[in-house]
Amino acid sequence: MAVDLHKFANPARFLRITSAIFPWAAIVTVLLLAVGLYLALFASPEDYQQGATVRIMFVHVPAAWMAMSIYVMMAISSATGLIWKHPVADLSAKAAAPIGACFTFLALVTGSLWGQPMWGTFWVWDARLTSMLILFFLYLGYMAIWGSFDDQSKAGKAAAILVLIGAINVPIIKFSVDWWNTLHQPASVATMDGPKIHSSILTPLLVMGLAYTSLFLTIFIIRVKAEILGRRLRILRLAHVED
Amino acid sequence: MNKFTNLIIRDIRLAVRQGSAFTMTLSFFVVAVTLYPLGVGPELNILARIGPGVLWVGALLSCLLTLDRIFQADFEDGSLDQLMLGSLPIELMTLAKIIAHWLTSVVPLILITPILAVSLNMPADGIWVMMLALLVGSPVLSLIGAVGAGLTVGMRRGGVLLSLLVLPLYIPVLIFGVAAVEAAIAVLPMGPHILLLAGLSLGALVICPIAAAAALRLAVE
Amino acid sequence: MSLTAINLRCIRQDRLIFTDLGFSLKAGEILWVQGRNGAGKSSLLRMIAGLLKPVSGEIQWKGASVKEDPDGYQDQFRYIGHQEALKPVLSARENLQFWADFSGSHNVSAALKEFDLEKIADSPVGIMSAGQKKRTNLARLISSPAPLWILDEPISSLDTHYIELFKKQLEKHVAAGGMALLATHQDLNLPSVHKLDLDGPRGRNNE
Amino acid sequence: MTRKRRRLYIVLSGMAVLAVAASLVLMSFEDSLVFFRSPSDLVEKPVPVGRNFRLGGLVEEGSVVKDGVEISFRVTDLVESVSVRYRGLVPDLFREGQGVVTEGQLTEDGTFVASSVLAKHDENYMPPEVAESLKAAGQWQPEDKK
Repeated sequence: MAVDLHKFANPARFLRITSAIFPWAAIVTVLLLAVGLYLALFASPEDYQQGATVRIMFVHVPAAWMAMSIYVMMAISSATGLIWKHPVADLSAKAAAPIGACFTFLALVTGSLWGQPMWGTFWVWDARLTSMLILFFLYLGYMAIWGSFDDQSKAGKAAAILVLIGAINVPIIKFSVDWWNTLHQPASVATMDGPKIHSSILTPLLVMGLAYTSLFLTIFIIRVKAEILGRRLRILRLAHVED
Repeated sequence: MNKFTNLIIRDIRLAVRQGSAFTMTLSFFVVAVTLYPLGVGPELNILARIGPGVLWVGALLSCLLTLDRIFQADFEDGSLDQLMLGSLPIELMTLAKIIAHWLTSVVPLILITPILAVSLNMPADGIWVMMLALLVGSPVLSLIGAVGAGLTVGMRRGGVLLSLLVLPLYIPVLIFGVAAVEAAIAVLPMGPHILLLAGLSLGALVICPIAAAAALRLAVE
Repeated sequence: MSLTAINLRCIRQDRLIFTDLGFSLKAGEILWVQGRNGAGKSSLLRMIAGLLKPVSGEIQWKGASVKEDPDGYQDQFRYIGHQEALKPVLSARENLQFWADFSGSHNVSAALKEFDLEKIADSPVGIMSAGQKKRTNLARLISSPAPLWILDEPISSLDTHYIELFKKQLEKHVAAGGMALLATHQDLNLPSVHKLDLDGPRGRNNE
Repeated sequence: MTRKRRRLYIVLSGMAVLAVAASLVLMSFEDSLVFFRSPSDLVEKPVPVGRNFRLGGLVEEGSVVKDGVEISFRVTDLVESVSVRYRGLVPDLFREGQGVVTEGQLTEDGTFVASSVLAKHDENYMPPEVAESLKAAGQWQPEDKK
């Protein structure tokens, strides 16, 4: 297992694989976004209670999904970084963080735009909005700790410890905030009895989810590449100074 | 075990001899809480309503002020290196320092709470639950704080970063701590909230020293 | 009893400090680590003390890797770093007593006597001079004895009189079968000294 | 005690503490955390006048009366009900049959004076015609959900 992972840890190999994937990921993203937005904004029917405002959901909900799953992905990749001393693992968590923060921000903004017509105010201290806000703070803390170390390999380990503690805490925070103020509708898609959303609304939602995922992958590939090259550049510069 | 208690005793003795840090945190707590009536207005109903939250947030912030001292002083004078080298496992060493921090920086806050609670017009049956909730929940503040302190030890402007890292993680304690007091005031059962706080404390008791120890290993490298 | 380092490699902040560094030290020997500032003297000493993990290579104590019994190895050495590890509000005696208890030994009064600290033992460390602090720190070597001494600049801020005193302690330790790893700028003219020059062929300049 | 054994004890006691922590959390669920009281709770265990608490339930059908900025309605859990007075804007989703959580205190005459009203909206998303047909088929009663 460890050996297999290390093959990908070799930056040269990693760079080659990602370069091959990149153009495809970009094309898929554009297509999915186009289809998803068309379905979401024009083709889908209005909601029986919420009217046209429900369309905000197609931008909002997948962004919230991404915000959560990117954090989980960062935690997993940080854990592999700590256990298998994987050179790319820390860097990929670092590369994913700002993208995750952006999705969280998007979810917050669209959530409050949705809140205006639905709840009568731009911001309510509703459980899910609040836990999104806290998630946003966790992302900020993660990025801040990377910026606070001169030594990049130390920064990687410190950030990994932080993201793992955060990952243990996220469910607790989520749960506590839910109890604190439950105003937001309960989970609709991932429930035991199957989705509670009508298929005409569910389809564009899922398409948008896929579009976001591939958008994430595309940006992520660019960022990881930039991180690896930046690290190399730094080492070359150091060697240059010492000559 | 002897080394463990010795380390706790040393840290308490240092805090007592330095004294000033001790009284400063307490004064901060008192001043911070007194600011609320000035900002919100002296209306007793409103104060009683926000009292539990004000006291918890005040305790949180006062605790935050002292967090960076958990490891920073030992890091600066080289004691941390020696503590890492002792035969006491590093996880237990951090736990000892966390216990000392809780005893010296957090327990005094709990002891002074009743006076502040009265000044906020909190009903009598809320006050002792407030103390109980603080007693059961506040170890989490020291424990999670120690992880943040370990990660930021040795940084020039670590204090600000420390707050950014630690405060979001304090939210569950804040919520259930306040909920316990509000439940007691509203004559609802507060037992479940206290149990939850105890659960959080015990969970943090196991996980946080491990994470803080990992952070310290990084710091001395 | 022996300490062996094999192919140690040290990288700090993406910068190679030294590589393929090795030495071997037996009972009754001293290793004098030399090198310019930044050559990695302190890093090497911290690596031997286990505070810094080598990127590659191995440290062996009595022929077995220290990774096999890290706790057991920790009882075998005392590390004296740049900083004094003393608390200003505690007296010299209280400071030493704490560290002695922490490493499970009790020779505090003997140690105070050896380093000529008895008169000032009960005043707070905060009001002591740099040299007095250094001596208090060095007294830990006697109050908590261990076969291997790892000493990073032990004589900085000591005057000639106390340098002699320290040398005597070091010689006594070595004569009794102890070992020492010593990083100083100054040559102490000690007996049975091996030299390790970090500016030499193992250093980064030849990479 | 050898070092290995001591480490083992530390690990075991750590796991034991975690287990206790988990069981405490589960126990508190068993006792069901209460964040708001239902009208039935209120009858069972009265709250003194002037104490602040949260009252939750459904807005009783036909009970909403708007009078300028003041709105009064009854909150019910289908067994007991309490009349509530509130001054201020209510959210769009506030309607009869919907779940609400109100925060405030009881007055002498047994009315609950709310300082805030939060509406809960349900988790169903569907086009209006689907909702209509479901209603027509009798498969869907909004009152059942909260």
